Amino acid sequence: MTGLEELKTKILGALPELDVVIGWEQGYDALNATPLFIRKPEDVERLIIGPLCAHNLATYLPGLKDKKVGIVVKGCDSRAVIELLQEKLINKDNITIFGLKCDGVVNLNKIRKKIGDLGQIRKVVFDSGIITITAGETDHQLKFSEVRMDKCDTCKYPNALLFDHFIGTPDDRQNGIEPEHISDAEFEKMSLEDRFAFWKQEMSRCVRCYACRNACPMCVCRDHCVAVTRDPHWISQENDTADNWMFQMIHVMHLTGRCVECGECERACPMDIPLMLLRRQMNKGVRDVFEYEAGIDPQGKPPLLTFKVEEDNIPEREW
Amino acid sequence: MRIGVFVCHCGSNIAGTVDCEKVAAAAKDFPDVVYSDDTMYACSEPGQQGIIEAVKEHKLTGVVVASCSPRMHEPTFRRAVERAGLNKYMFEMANIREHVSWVGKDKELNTNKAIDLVMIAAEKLRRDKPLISKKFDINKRVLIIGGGVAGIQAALDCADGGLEVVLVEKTTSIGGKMAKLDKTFPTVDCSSCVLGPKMVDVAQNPNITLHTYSEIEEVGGYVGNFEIKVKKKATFVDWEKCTGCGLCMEKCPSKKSFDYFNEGIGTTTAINIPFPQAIPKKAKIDADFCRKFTKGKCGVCAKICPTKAIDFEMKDEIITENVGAIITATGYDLFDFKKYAEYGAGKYPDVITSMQYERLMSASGPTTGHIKRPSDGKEPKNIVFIQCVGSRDKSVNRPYCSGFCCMYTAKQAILTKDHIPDSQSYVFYMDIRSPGKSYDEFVRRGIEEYGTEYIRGRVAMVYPVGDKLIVRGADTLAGSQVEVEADLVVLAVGAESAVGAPQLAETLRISYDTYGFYMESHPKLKPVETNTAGVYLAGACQGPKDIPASVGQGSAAAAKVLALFSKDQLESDPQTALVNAARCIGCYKCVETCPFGAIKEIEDRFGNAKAEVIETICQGCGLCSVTCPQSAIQLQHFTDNQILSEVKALCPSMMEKS
Amino acid sequence: MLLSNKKEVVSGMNTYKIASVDAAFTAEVEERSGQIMSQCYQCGNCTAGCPYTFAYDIPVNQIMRLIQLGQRDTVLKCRSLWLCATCQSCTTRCPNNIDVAGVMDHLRHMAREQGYATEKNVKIFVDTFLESVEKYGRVFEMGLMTNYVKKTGRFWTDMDLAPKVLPKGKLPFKPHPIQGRGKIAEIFKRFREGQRK
Amino acid sequence: MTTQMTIPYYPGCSGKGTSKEYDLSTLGICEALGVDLVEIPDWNCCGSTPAHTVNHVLSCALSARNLALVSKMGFNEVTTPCPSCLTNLKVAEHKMHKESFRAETNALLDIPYEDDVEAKSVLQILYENVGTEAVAARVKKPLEGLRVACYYGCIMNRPPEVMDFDDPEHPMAMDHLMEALGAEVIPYPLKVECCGASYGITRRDIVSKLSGKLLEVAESLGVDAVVTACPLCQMNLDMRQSQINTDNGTNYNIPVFYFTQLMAKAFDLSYRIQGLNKLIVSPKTALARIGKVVEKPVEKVTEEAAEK
Amino acid sequence: MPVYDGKELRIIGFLCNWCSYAGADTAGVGRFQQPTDLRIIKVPCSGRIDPLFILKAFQGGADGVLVSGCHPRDCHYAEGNYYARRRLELLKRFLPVTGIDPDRFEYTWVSASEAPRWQHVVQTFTDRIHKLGPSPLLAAPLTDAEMAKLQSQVEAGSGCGCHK
Repeated sequence: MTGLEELKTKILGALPELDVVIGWEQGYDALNATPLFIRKPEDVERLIIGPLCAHNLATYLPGLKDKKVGIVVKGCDSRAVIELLQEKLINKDNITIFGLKCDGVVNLNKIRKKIGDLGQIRKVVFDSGIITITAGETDHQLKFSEVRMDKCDTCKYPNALLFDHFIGTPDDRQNGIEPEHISDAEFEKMSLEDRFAFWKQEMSRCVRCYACRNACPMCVCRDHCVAVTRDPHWISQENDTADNWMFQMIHVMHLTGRCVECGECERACPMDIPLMLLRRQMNKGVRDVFEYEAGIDPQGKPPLLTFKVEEDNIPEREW
Repeated sequence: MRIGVFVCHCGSNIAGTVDCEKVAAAAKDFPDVVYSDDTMYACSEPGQQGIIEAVKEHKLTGVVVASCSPRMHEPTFRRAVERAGLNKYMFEMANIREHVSWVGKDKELNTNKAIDLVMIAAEKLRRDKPLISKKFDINKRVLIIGGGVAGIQAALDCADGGLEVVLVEKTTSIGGKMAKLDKTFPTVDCSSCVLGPKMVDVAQNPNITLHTYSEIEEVGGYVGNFEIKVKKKATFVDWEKCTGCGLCMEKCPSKKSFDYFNEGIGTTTAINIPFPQAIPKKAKIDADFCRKFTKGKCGVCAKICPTKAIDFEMKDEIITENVGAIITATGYDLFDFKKYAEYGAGKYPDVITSMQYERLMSASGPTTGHIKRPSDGKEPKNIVFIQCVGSRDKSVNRPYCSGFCCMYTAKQAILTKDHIPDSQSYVFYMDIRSPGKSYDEFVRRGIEEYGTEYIRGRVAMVYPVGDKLIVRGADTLAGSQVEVEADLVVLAVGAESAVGAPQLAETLRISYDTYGFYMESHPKLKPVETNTAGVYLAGACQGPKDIPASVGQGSAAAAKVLALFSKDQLESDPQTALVNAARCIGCYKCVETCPFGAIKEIEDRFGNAKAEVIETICQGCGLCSVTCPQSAIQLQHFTDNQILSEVKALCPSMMEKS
Repeated sequence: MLLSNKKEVVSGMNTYKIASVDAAFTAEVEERSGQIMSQCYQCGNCTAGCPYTFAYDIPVNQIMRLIQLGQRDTVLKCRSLWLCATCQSCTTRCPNNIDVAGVMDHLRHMAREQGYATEKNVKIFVDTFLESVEKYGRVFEMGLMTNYVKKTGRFWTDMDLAPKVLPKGKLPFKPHPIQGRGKIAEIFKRFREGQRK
Repeated sequence: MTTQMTIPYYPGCSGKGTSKEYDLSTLGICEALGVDLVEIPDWNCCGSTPAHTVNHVLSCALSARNLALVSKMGFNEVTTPCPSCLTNLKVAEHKMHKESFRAETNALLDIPYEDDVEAKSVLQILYENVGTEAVAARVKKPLEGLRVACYYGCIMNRPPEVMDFDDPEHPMAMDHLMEALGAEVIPYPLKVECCGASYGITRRDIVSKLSGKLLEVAESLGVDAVVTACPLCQMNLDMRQSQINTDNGTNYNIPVFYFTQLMAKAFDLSYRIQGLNKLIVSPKTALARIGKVVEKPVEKVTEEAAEK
Repeated sequence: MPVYDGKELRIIGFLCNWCSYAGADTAGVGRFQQPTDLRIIKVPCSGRIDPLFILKAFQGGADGVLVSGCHPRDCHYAEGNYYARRRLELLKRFLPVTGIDPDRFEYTWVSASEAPRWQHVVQTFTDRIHKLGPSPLLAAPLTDAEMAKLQSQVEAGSGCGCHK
C-alpha cells in the first residue's frame, strides 16, 4: 500500500461532500492499527495505510446506511462493499470508495506466536519483505511472508475492485499466489471421523462472544441475529459444544455464496478458532457448483437468490 | 395450552398394526396434553361429536388427531374443531395410517413410530396461533380453455348460470374431436347433428366471448382474480369483415394444402374454412401452403373477397382477460400411428387411423361418406380393425388403456356394414372393454347382427401383396396364427395428452402425470378440481374419456365454478407468510425470490424500508422464510419455531445413545 | 378369413392342475432369462409374428402362458423349443418388452439339461455342428454334413443339391483347422467341467 | 482410392465355404472404397445358432475369444459380413457389459475379454462410415434397369436394443446402397421375415415354406433379383430354390445376390471379385436387363388416388 | 421418544406437502411396505426447508436426514424446489467439511404418483444409514483416545495446519 499523501489529498478533496470517511490510524502501539473516522480535515493527518491495516472497514457501512460515507478499501475489503451493494444492503449513491492496492496485511497472532508478547511496541518497519519490530531496545526481525494473514497467501484480488478514487498503480502480480490454502489441503486429507472430532474440539473452545459475527461485514442482522433470539429459537444460550457448533453452522450457512473471505471473523476470534477453514471450504462448493465468487461483480446475483431450470453442475438425482 | 389427543383406530386399518390404546396413553405424558383417548372412527359423526364434547368438557384449546393423512381428512377435522368453538387452525394431524400402519407390519415399531408422530404434532400445535382468513372480491368471469365438447358444455352451463365466459380455442373452430366423428356409440346418432346446435348456442350466447385460433400465453394472479394473456394468432383474414361466404376457397389456386380437419385424407385450399358447420365460420390462411407466403405472389383471395377481409400483414395479438376461475378442457390427441412400423403405418396408404376412417365415413368428409380406400379409391370389402395401437403397450410408453377405442371400433365395424353391405369386418382385440350403459350390448350386436369377426390377439405385421394387405395376427383362443387378406386396415389409435399439455400445465401451475394428463385433486373425491385453487378440469385433458364422461365433467366443472362464484367474496388461506417489521431490515431478498410477487416493498412511518406480504396472493410456500437471514418473515403455521420444535422433539440434543 | 396355417391335429387335451403349479419352474425361467413372466398379458403378438408357428406343437404365446402356470414337463417336452430359430420377431414386437426369444433359448437349455430332445434331428445337427467347432476351431461344412447324415441315417439329405453345388467349388473337402484349435477345445473342456459342478 | 479406414475383419466360417463369393466381393469393394479390412489372425467359429441354443456362456466365450483378439490387435471395432456371426459378437459384447457374466465367461478363456470392442456389420460400415455418396461416386457401370428387392434377413437389425442399427421393421441401408448403384429398388415388404435359417438340413419343409413365401412375394413384385446380406438367407433362397420349387410345385427362377456382388458389378471390379459364377440360380437374364429402359409399372392409379 | 434401540436408527424426513408427502401417502394406500425408522416432518414446499433444519437434526443426533420434494418443473409453487436444489446441493457438499458423512443426508424428488419410487427411496436410504450406523454425537465428550489422537496430530504438525 503506497500513496498515503495522494490518499490524504483525495480524502481532503472529497470530505466536504461527506459525513465521514473511514480509514485507519495507529492504535495503542506501533504494531496495532485501529479504524479512524474522519469527520474534520485535521483528522486526515492521523491516517495511515500499510500492512498493519487489517480491519475490513466495510463492516461499518450497513450501520451508516443513510449517511454519506467515504471508505478506504483494500482489494478484499472492496469485495465486501460489492457484496453489500449486490444485496442492496447499502446504497452506492451514498458511498465514495478510495481504493488501494494491497501487498498483504499482518496477522498479529502469528507475530505473537513467533516472538511472544513484548508489551509496548515502539516501532515497526517494513522493508523488502522483512518486518522489524522494536520493543524496548530490542529489534525483532521477521519474514513478512511468515506472518501475513492466511488470506494474503492465496489473494487473487490485491487491487480494489470497485472505487471512485484509486490510489497508486494497480498491481498486476499474479505469481507467487498459492492456488489453495495450505490448511485446506491438509484438512482435506483428514478422515471424516477426524474432522468431526477436530471441530468438536474446536467448538468446545468457542466462548460464544460473537466477535466473529460482529466483525463480519456480511452479518447485517446484528440485533436480530437468530443466534440470540427466542423466536426463532435455534440454540440455547448455554455454552456447550453442540450449541456452539450450531451457532457456527448458522454463521456459515448464512454466508453461503456471500462470504468474501476477508478473514475478519478469524482475526477477531479471541480463541483462535480456524473459522476461515469452514468458509473457504463452503466457498469451494459454491465455486464448484455455481462457478461463482462473492463480491466480484456488482451486477452479479448471489447464487442462492436465483436458480436455473437446468443446473449446469448439479447432477440429476439418481433415485 | 390444553391439548386433546384423539387416536383413531380406523377400524382395523390402523389398529391392526398399531396399538392405539398405547399411543393414546403415551400422549398423556406430552407437554400441555390434558386429554388423550382412542376412538374407532374419528372422522365419523360420533367420532367428531366425541372430539367436540371433549373440547368442551376438558376446556381444550387445541386438538391433535392421529389418523389418516391430513390430505384426506384435515378439512373434516378442522370443521369439527370449529364446531367445537375453537379456531380451526388450532389443530394438527398425525398421519399414522398411510405413513405407519399401512407401510409397516411390526406392531411394536409401528406403535413407537405413531407415538413419535403424535408427539411432533403436539409440539407443533403448542406453537400454533389462531388464524383468521382474509376476504377478497371475486371477479365472476370464467375462462374456459378448449372448445371441444367438454369445454362447450362447461361454457354453456356457466353462461346459463349467468356467468361471463371467455372461451379460448386453439384451432379456428370450436367442436374439437367430436366434430370430426361421423356417428357416436352406442346410439349411432349423427355426431355433428348432436354437437352442431350446441356449437351454435355458444356463438349466439351473449355471455360467451369466443377467442378461436388463440392460445394462453400467461396466467397471473390467483383464485378470484386471474389475469390471463391470450395470444390471438394471425389468421390473415379480418374476421370482423369475413362473412364466411367461401368464395376465397373456390378461387384459391393452392389446392393441395394439408387438410387438418380431415386428418390429411384429401386436401384443402390454403385459405379455408375447416368445415361447413365451423363456429365461427371464418376463413384462415395456412401460411405454409399459401402462395403469397411461400412464393411471394398470388393474392387471388384478396382480389375476389367481397368484403376485403384479407390482410397479409396481420400479426399475432396479445389481449388480456381478467377472470376469477379457469376450466381446462384441452382434450387429447391421438397416438402417432407411424410408431407402429410393423403395420406399415404411414407407409402403406391403405393403413389408416380410426379418425381418418371417421372422416372417410362422414357425409361431410372428403368422400362425402362413401368409403373409398386412399390408394386407389376402390370400395374395400375386407376391413381389418387393429385395436390397442398406442394403448396398453409398454414398448411405446403407452401402458394405459385409452378406454374408448373398443367402443368406437365396434361402432365403425357396424357402420362399415351399413355403408357396404357385402363387406366383412375383422377386429383384432386383446380384451373388449365396454363397461357403460348399453355399451356391451352394442358390441354384442356388432358381432351377432352385423357379423363383425372378433379375433382375440394382436397383429404382428401387415404387408402388401398385390393390391391386398396381408394382416398376420394371432388368434390366441384358437391357439394359432391367422392371416387376413384385407383391402383396408384401420388402426384404433389410442389417446395421448394433447400437444403442449405440459407447457400449459406449467403456465397454469397445475400438475400432470408422466403421460402429460392433468392431475385431479383427488382421484375419487375431487375429480374435476386441481391442486391450484380456482383451476378446474373437464374432459380428456385429465385422462382418456368418451363423450358422455367429458360432457359430464364439463357440467361438473361448471357447477364447481358456479358454487365458487355463489359468494361475493372468497376467503384466502391464512397460512401465509407474515413479516415481523421490527426485525425486517428491508433487504428485499424475499421479494426477489417470491414466485408469486406476493411481497411488496413499503416504508414504515419512519421511512424505513420494510417488506409486506399481500395475504391474498401469498400461496404459503415458505420460500421467503428461508431466504430471510434474520427470520423476519415467517410462514404462519410452518414457522421456524414450529419446524424446529418438531426437529428438536425427534432429535433432542442431549440424548445419549447407548 | 384365411386361416393360412391350419394346425395339424393335436393330441388329446391335458387338464393342468393349477393348484399344483410348479412355481419353482416359473421362478427358474425368470431367474435364468432375467424376464418377468407375469408381464405377459397374452396378446399373442409373439405367435402372430412367429414364422415357425405352423411347425410348432404349442404356439409361443401358449408356452409363455404355460410357464406362468408352472407346467414344467409340458413346456420342456414340447417340439416348438427345438424349432425356434431365434429370429427375434417376438422379442422385437412384444408390447411388454419381454425377450421372448431369449426365454425360448433358456427353455432349450433347460430341456437339454434335463435330457429332453423332442426334435431329435435338430439336436443332432446342433451337436454335430459344435463338435466340428470343438475339433477344428471353425465349422467344416462338408464334414458337418457327412457326420449329420451318418448320425441320423438320413443319407438322402440334400442329395439333390450335390450336382449343383459341388462344381461351384465352394465346399472344401478338407477341414481348415485354426492354429488355436487347442484353445477352442479348452473352452469346451472348461465349459463341461463347469457344467458338472 | 486411398485408405480411409482400417478395421479388423471377421469373415465367418461360411465365408471360407458356402459364401465364398460374399467374402471375396466384400474384400474387393471395401478395398475399392478405401476400407482396409484386416482379417483377425486365427479367428474361430462364433458357434452360430447352435452355440447359443446350448448355453449362453459357451456361446459368448466363443465370440469373446474373437473380440479379445481384436482388442489385442489394438482396435476397438470389428466388422463382419454375416448377420449370424454379428449377432453372436454383439450379444457377447452386450452381455459382457455385465461384470458377473463377463467373469463367468472369461473363466473359459485364455485371454480375457475386457469389454472394449464393438462389432458392426459390413453393411453398417459401408452405410455409415463410407456413405451412399462415396459409393455412388465409385460406380462405373450403373445398374440402371435392374429391379431388385432388398432382403435383410431376420437378425441383421433385430432386436434393436442389441443390434442398434437401422429400422428394425423397415431397414433401408441396403435399399439406399442399391439406389446409389443405380438399381431400381422395389419396396419389399418381407425384408425382415425369417427364411427358415439352418433348418434346411434338418427340416427342409420349414425352409421350403418360409423361403417359398419370400420368393412368392418377390416374384409378385416383378423383381429381377433378390439382394441379401446373409449367407444363410442366400443359401436358402438360391441353393435351395430348386428344392422349394419341388416342394411347393412352383417354378421360381430368381437370382439371389449378395449386395456386395452387385456393388462389385457396378464398380466394374474383376469377375473373380464379383463371383457371379458361384450363384446356383443363373443371374444371366437379370443382368441382361441392366441398361435397358424399363417400362414403368402400373402404379399411376395409386398416385392419382393419393392426389385426390 | 427414543427410537427403538438396536432396531431403528433416527432418520428424519422433510417432505413437501404436494408431491413427496402425497407420494408417501400413495405408497401407504398401495401398501408398499417400508422400514419404520423414518419420521416425516411435513412442510409446504422443499423451498421451505432451511438447510439449518438439517444441521439442527444432526446436532440433535439424527443418524440420517432425507429431503424429498416435487421433481424439477413440477413444483406446486412453480419455483420452490429450484431454490431448494441449490441450497441442498451445497449442504451436501459442505457436510463432509464438518465431518458428517454426506451419505447421511440425501435429497430426492418423488411425485404424488410415484409410490414404488418412494418405497425404493425409503428402503435404500434406511439401508444406507443402517450400514453407516449411529452418527457421532456432538454432545458426547471427546474420548481419551480421540483427544490423544488430536493432540498427536497437532504436535506432529499434521491434520489441520491452522495451529502450526
